[in-house]
Amino acid sequence: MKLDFGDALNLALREEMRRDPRVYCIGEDIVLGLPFGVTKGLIDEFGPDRVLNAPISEAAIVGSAFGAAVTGLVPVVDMHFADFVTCAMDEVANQIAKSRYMFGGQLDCPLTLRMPYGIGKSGGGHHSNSVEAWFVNLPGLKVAIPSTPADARGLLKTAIRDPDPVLVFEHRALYRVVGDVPEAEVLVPLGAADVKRPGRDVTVIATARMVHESLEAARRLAEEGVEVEVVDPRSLVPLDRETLAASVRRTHRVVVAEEGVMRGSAGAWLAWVVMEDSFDELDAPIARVAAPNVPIPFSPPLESFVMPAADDVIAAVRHVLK
Amino acid sequence: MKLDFGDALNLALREEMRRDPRVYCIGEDIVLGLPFGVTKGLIDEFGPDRVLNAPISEAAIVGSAFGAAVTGLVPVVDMHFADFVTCAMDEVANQIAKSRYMFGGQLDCPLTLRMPYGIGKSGGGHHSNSVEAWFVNLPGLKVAIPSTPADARGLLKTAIRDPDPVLVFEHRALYRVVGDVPEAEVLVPLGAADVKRPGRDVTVIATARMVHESLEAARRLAEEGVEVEVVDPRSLVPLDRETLAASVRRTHRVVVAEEGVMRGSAGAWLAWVVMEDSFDELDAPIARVAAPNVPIPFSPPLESFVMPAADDVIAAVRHVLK
Amino acid sequence: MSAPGPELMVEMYAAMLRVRLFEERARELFQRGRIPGFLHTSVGQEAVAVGVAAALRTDDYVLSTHRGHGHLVAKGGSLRGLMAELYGKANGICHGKGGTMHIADVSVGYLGANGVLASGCVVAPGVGLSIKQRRSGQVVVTFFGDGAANRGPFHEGVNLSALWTLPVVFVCENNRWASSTAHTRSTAGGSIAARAAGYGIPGESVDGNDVVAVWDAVMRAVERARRGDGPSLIEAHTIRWVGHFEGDPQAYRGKDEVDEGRRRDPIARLERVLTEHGRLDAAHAARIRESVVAEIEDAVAHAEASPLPRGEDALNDLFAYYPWAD
Amino acid sequence: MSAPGPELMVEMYAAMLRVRLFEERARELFQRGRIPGFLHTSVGQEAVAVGVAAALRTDDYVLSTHRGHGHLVAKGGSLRGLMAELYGKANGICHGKGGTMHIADVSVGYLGANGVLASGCVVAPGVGLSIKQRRSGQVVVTFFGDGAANRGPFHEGVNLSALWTLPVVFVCENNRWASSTAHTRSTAGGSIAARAAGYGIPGESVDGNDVVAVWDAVMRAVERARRGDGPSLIEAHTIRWVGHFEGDPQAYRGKDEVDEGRRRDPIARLERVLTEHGRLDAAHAARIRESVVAEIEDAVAHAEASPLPRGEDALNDLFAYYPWAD
Ligand SMILES: Cc1ncc(C[n+]2csc(CCOP(=O)(O)OP(=O)(O)O)c2C)c(N)n1
Ligand SMILES: Cc1ncc(C[n+]2csc(CCOP(=O)(O)OP(=O)(O)O)c2C)c(N)n1
Ligand SMILES: [Mg+2]
Ligand SMILES: [Mg+2]
Repeated sequence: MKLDFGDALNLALREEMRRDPRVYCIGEDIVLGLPFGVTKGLIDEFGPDRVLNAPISEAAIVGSAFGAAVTGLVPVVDMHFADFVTCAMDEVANQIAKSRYMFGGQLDCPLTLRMPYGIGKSGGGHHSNSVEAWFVNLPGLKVAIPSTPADARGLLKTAIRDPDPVLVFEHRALYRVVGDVPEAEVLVPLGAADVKRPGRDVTVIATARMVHESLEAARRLAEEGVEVEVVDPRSLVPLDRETLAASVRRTHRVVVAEEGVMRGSAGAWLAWVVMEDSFDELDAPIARVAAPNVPIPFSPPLESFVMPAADDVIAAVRHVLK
Repeated sequence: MKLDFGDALNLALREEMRRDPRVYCIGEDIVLGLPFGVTKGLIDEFGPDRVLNAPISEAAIVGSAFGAAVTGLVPVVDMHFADFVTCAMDEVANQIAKSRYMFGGQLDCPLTLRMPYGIGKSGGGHHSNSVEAWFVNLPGLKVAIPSTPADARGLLKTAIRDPDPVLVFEHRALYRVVGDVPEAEVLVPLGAADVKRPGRDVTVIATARMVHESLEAARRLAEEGVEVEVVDPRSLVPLDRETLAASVRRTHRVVVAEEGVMRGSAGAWLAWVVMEDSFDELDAPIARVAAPNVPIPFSPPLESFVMPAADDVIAAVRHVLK
Repeated sequence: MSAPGPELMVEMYAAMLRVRLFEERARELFQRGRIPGFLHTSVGQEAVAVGVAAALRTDDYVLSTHRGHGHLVAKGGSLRGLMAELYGKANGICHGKGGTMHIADVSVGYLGANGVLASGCVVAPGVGLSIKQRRSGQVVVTFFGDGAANRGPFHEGVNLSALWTLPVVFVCENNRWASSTAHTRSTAGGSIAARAAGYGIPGESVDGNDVVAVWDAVMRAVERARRGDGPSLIEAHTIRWVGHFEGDPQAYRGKDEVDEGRRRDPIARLERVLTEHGRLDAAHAARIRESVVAEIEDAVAHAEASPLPRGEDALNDLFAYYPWAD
Repeated sequence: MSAPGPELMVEMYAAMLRVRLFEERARELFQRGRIPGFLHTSVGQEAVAVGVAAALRTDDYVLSTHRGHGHLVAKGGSLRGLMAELYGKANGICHGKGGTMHIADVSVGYLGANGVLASGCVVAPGVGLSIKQRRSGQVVVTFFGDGAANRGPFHEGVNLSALWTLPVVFVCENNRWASSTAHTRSTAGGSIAARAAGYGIPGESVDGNDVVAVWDAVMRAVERARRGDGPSLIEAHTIRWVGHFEGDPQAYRGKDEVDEGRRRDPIARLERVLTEHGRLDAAHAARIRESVVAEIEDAVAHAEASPLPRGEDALNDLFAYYPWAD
């Protein structure tokens, strides 16, 4: 069936809430499905005990989800905008990520944190950031980052069933992107990269919105006879290093494309992984596509300047082919 | 003169507080100089208006420092333990880092955040973390990370005089390390790496405590005739890429050594920088020394297992020489 | 309760009109696609912004919110700079980098709108500390909504300000809603003003649709702050006439609330009072409106005529000093 | 005020002694270098831990602090597991990964000490929510210090618990100091209990050196919580006899405070009451002490005899499920 990314997430929530009565959703304004429609209508099917509008108290929203997760419930937290995880950073970094380990494995923490993120529509400096790199650097968390409706549904379902905390980064610009979603309840495992387009010349490792920009770049480059392979890791933790390495063994040239800033980002980490696993396979230095090292500005020309796009991927591909 | 790292920082604070009446220190228990003695005795010289014990309110400590910095004061915040920056993450990530930019340059923010960090003495999961990678990924912040008493004093002085926010990562295990400190008030600029030991065979890029472990490794390797060059970036933002690249041009082999975890760390970023600037100079893949991807455990054998040390540097050097 | 002089009341009338018409115009421009981003306006809530600003000096500070145009207009900020910023123009007050939710105009003490709710509550004590150390006699007002009041920074900021008797005024604009969440569903105990008692500071609940009442409460809080007696908390009850953001279908509330808001229109109310007391007649009111409209149209024309920034301008303004680009 | 039965009082006496002697022994072992890390003990404050735990069922939950050994011992946690953990041994309750500040014993509902102050305040409402959804009739107590009460999570957690009438009891252990910072220098208004009113919940101040008073206040709060009437806040005033951490020179306070603490020793006090009422005689008291000492020495012997973890055990326990090591 055809569904958009947001509706696919909505379907995943419904399916998991039907399957497991311990699953509940919590966040700000989620009863009406704000801000992106993902939780829309859940209240009608599951009622106010399982679809909870919380006060503007991010620390309590996330902290309470931790408390619930370790005592028998399965919370799915809507962060509203990923930027606001800064208001619950101790809860994520010190409580959720570390407790299982520090307590010697006494507690499972089946918690999902939905992180709507990304540049778009002049959201400005407080509503546009890519913060996934911080959580890649935080042992104890799993990090998913889907690019298609089918992956979004399948990864969110897996995240909810996972006994460990999983952050799901949902790019805001993808919510209304439509794609094929299987009728069956297909789970997408964490740690399974997906080759979104095969190609023999260059591997582009891309996440979320940049998968689509990279596919667009690949289409355009194909017209010139350059065959780009687009590989979507789909989760950053765990990371399917083998699929990445296998692609590099075919192409010997790599571009890493993300929306975060250049410096210290998840893409820098991915580039390192390629280096570590495939140094001897590389025929050229890796190129990276990322935003420049500034906050995300408001005005449309500024915003589009910092927002990486297909053109940037094309330029990077040409660069590694030189 | 000989001073330990903590006393060198104390001296820097005194000098800057004498020089500029707008400078004040704020933090928890800093009047008595807790927890590491850095602010000890300041109260006697500068009094309670300039050495402020705050309640346990990290968001208000850091947030208020921002408010003071943009209206005429020059705060030096003691984070107590860098781990607790999670309790003030919005203040650092969204207010301090972004305001100058978002406001089109209307406000300077001369704020220094002192970040005591690092593994040691069984501090356990909530008092031992290396969080510098998050801030390297946050445009709008400068990040210093000294390894010697002289650098600590010189960088802290520079940080305080800088019109922009600077985080200074002070490794807990270094506070009682003694070194030469110039009599004169020497400033160490941000963005100036320092070759702590010259060598022709391998470049080890190391930060903070790992500089000392790398020097120890270099001493031991020298006995076998392997000459290691130890380069200390001293600040991660700005980063002195040229000094790093120059060293690689001499040695053609690189190890990056840090205390943070492997995944998504500042060291991963440094490794990428070397790749980008010096790919063609490299005769071997870069090796990295870092902690494994777990929180920092309590028990001494577990703690030493995760804590990178000279032996790990030696192994990495041997690896890149193979 | 003290009363403002007649001139001040007329000024407040004009200021409320300036806020109202500026935001109505901005809404229209937004709907026509001239203004990008999200737009949160304060239509109906003008008495709070104006009552506060009228009690302040130009060099007093304001920390604002995501719904901050009114605070800035009332504080005397440049309409040209503000409108050009809403348009995302290069000569906007923030060079187009901030936009509606991150505007500052430091020249009038407006230290910034904020996209993160309640963040100003912890910034305010630092501004207060700076005022105190500099002995400048200024005060700082921090605005926040009824929803934002439930975030931790409220607690930390009020406690610190009270502890150190800092010249801070906490102004909660309680417009009954945090986006789609009713005040009653977010605030245990129901009263934000009542929370002041726990910190040993005055907490006052005022009719936020009565500009004189707001002005009076803020005047007392400001005097207290300038005297060195520390912070106060004011909860101003008001009603927003429009959606949470421009385009909000407002499925969460009925029309009756907006009707109530319109019946209690703060501008019409002050106009009545002034007219009854012979301080304003139709001709004078018309002149005021005319001049306000002219100011706004000038700002719109300026914004329309202004150039957009070039893409690469995105790289400026990050640091005051940076040795090189890495 | 209700009174506990004589058996319970004797049990509380024994429990306080267990906490006291356990921690005194731990201090000694720490000073002798047997226990690594920082050590925060609650010597002198035992009536709070024990008064709370005595009002709880085994399946009720506790969220603790950096100063949490007493809470765990009082809740019935395994002394062997705890002592072995303090030693960092492989068979410590957390396999040596947690240590003093991050111990949990889920089997008795003890959901964890915490190295980050006040964090439990926001975790508690989630535990309460889980209890409510599961209709299990449990309650959750979250402990925090007078210093921690000034962090944002206090505000967010109390508000949410009150709003959703969750079965949570907030217990502030006010021992007058947050490390070197006096309660009076950190808490505007002076009373933490008084802050409850702002959330519309009961706030009570009790003598934290009187185990019966603590027990009574907590009993009422727990009954209220189990009835479904929501949270309460209890501020228990007590005195720590020892340094903030082991080795603290305590330059910030005089000896008189510790003397006051010793005069008001909660254990001696209950012993007097029990003796006066003929519920305890010297022989009985000696038997109790003997058996407590035996338990503790058993735990010490167990810890001493236990193996340290192997370094590579550091890689276990991170995830319940992980497909591979990357
Ligand atoms: C920390 C944070 N959480 C959530 C949001 C998203 N958000 C923006 S406005 C809003 C409602 C705010 O309500 P209130 O504080 O009452 O102010 P009002 O909009 O009514 O003026 C929400 C939830 C945000 N901007 N910041
Ligand atoms: C968020 C946070 N800030 C600071 C610290 C450092 N610290 C540990 S204990 C302590 C004092 C705590 O005082 P209080 O809450 O009164 O508890 P007490 O130690 O008196 O039991 C401080 C500042 C911390 N652990 N966590
Ligand atoms: Mg509101
Ligand atoms: Mg205390």
